[in-house]
Amino acid sequence: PLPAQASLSAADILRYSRQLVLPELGVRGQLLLARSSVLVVGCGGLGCPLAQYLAAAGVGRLGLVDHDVVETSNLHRQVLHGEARRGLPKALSAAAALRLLNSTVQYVPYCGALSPRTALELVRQYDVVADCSDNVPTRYLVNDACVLAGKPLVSGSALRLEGQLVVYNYQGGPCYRCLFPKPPPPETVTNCADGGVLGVVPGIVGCIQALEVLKIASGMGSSFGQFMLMFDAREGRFRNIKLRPKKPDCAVCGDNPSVTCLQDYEAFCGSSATDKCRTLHLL
Amino acid sequence: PLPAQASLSAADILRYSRQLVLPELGVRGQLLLARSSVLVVGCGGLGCPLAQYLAAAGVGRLGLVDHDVVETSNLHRQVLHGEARRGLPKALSAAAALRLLNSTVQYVPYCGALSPRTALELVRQYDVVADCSDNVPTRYLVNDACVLAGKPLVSGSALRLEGQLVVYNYQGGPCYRCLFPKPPPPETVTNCADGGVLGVVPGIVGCIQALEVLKIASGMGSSFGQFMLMFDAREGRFRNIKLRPKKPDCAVCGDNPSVTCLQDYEAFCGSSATDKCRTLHLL
Amino acid sequence: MAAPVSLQVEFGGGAELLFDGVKKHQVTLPCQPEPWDIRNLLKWIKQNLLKERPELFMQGESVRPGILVLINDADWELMGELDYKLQDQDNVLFISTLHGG
Amino acid sequence: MAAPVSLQVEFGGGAELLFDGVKKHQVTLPCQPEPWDIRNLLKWIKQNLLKERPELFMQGESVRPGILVLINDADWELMGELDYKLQDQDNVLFISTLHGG
Ligand SMILES: [Zn+2]
Ligand SMILES: [Zn+2]
Repeated sequence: PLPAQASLSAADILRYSRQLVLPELGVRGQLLLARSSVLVVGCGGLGCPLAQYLAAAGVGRLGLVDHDVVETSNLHRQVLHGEARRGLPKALSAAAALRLLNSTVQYVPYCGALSPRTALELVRQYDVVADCSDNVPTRYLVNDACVLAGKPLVSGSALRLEGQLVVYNYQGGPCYRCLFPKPPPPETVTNCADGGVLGVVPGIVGCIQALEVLKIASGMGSSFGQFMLMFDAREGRFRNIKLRPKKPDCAVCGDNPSVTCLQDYEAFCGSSATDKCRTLHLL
Repeated sequence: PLPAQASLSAADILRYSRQLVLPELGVRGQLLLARSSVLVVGCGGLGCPLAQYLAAAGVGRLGLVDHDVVETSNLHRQVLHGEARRGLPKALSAAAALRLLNSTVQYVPYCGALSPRTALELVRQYDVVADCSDNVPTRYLVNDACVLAGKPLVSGSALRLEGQLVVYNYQGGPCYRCLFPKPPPPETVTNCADGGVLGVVPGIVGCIQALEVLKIASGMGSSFGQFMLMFDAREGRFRNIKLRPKKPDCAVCGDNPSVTCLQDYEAFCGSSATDKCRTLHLL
Repeated sequence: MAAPVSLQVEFGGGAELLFDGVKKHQVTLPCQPEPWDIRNLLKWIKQNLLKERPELFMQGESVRPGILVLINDADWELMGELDYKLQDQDNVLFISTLHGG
Repeated sequence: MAAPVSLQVEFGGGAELLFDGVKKHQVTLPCQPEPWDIRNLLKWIKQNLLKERPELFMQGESVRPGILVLINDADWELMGELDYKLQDQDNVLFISTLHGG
């Protein structure tokens, strides 16, 4: 965490007054938020609303990772970027937008894909990680880095009219690999470009991710350490699914892990983390 | 509704491509969105995320009502406004922010409180109304105007760590008065200034309101015409509550309505729609 | 004699603040000659759970305006309101409606 | 002989696209000598519901990686996985995990 402040400034008290009166947060929780740093992996449909509400709430430092640039087809769901920012790296565009909302937060943009070479050192610098990525190799990479660094991972995903959320590696609960020891066959994976997504669906999931990050960072604790939230936008229905506990034979968080450093996740998954056309053609 | 377009422009097809591929929406649904107009009553914690996702999705016209100006204590949850817009009317600030995101939508800011003198004529100009207000008199006023004008009302509310959402006056379902024939005693009503609110809670509710507006405007239909969504942020739990049907003896939507024109809602509720200190001192 | 009835009684939307901030209460209603209904439950709550300012929760023999009563996640109007006969293991939720935004 | 078993079988996260886009199926499994378990249910689904490309849903006698099986809203790992004995009125949900963002 960042250095502790002894107290809130008068400006902070004014800005956060509506949440300071909550007994569940209070000055104590706000000071914890101000000390905490959150790494946002992906500044797209999930990362935009997530970063927006974390910045507004007064998290101390936000790391913003994205390798992509803003495109017109992003704007229906990636609400931090604007028409004038097309062509800019998303991490820079997001940081610029967030600075207008709350200039007292530190923003650290990383323009590039999270890679196995750098992910562990990066994750070690943050207290909580939010997986807002859009592909399978990155999800395994972020998971393994969080397990190796001992950080909680608030993971969201959305496609078409559905969303899912789990908090991994939190308070003795399972990690992503405990649930998914083997990656899905690449031909079964659909991305937002192919499958489509109604923009407000990642909006809803990203906001709920922000809520869980705030609950973890402020000491309230998350309810999703061994539960998955499933959301069906068509039906307007949310379900809380009880998940398995941490698995003793998990390759990365188990008792005898075989994964002790980060690997080649694109090879493991048979797909690319950065291409628009995701399946690796291996022949 | 606005005049129908025969087809989408090439720019629209590019911008909305990720949602056009959804069979539930498609070009037909997008053209319906482009024809539809939505009145957003309140540009605060609920109205900001709602307007953001409606603008991004390509609604034709957004009316933005708010009588207030941007203050520092709003910024922890009212994410469309920024530090530099403090002191500006919220309706203008919201319109300016939304224009940067999607300049192809028409924005109509109304700087002033919704009043019984003007509300009915205003509501008649829109297809769907979103109640993002923060006080009881406005909630009855918006409801009665929607019933008299025959418009569906997507109503959200949030306080502390909880949120609620209902769609009123929709497809033969109940109106707000069917559920709440009598206003609550003023001394039992808590506002966000007194009770506090975690900013992302109205963020989540406002996004779900946007989803229901989009489902109604695009012809998918809402699931909340006779259901209330209740959200407990602390527990991370959503509940869908089955509500009563429309009541034949409802004062405004019943078989023999006593309310046939808009009234004095501040007197009816014993509280003010615009004061910071809400209870009317009648003596 | 009706058998004792076990209920989960919940408060939300701020109504829990009248009950020491506790949202979920496991309640066992004692045996009594007639079956338990919501009318009797409200009397029982007033005597046994409600610590102060009953006028912020009740009005006459019913709940005050602005509180919704939900029986097993359904509006009590669908179930007979005050006359609903409570069943063992029912969930009764009293929720104060929110107006903030 | 085990009695017939009625289930609600649901598909989500895109898995429903292999079943004509239908998310909810009311299923009645016929009487058979041994009790119905998830292993047998998967065989029955493959023969009776799955229209095409079974490799996108199954791998061997189980589901393919990336599909979670949930029995009455709990992870099937908590319930015995393939060996779980189905009860009448169980809800079985097959959900494809999402990766979009
Ligand atoms: Zn693990
Ligand atoms: Zn009515």
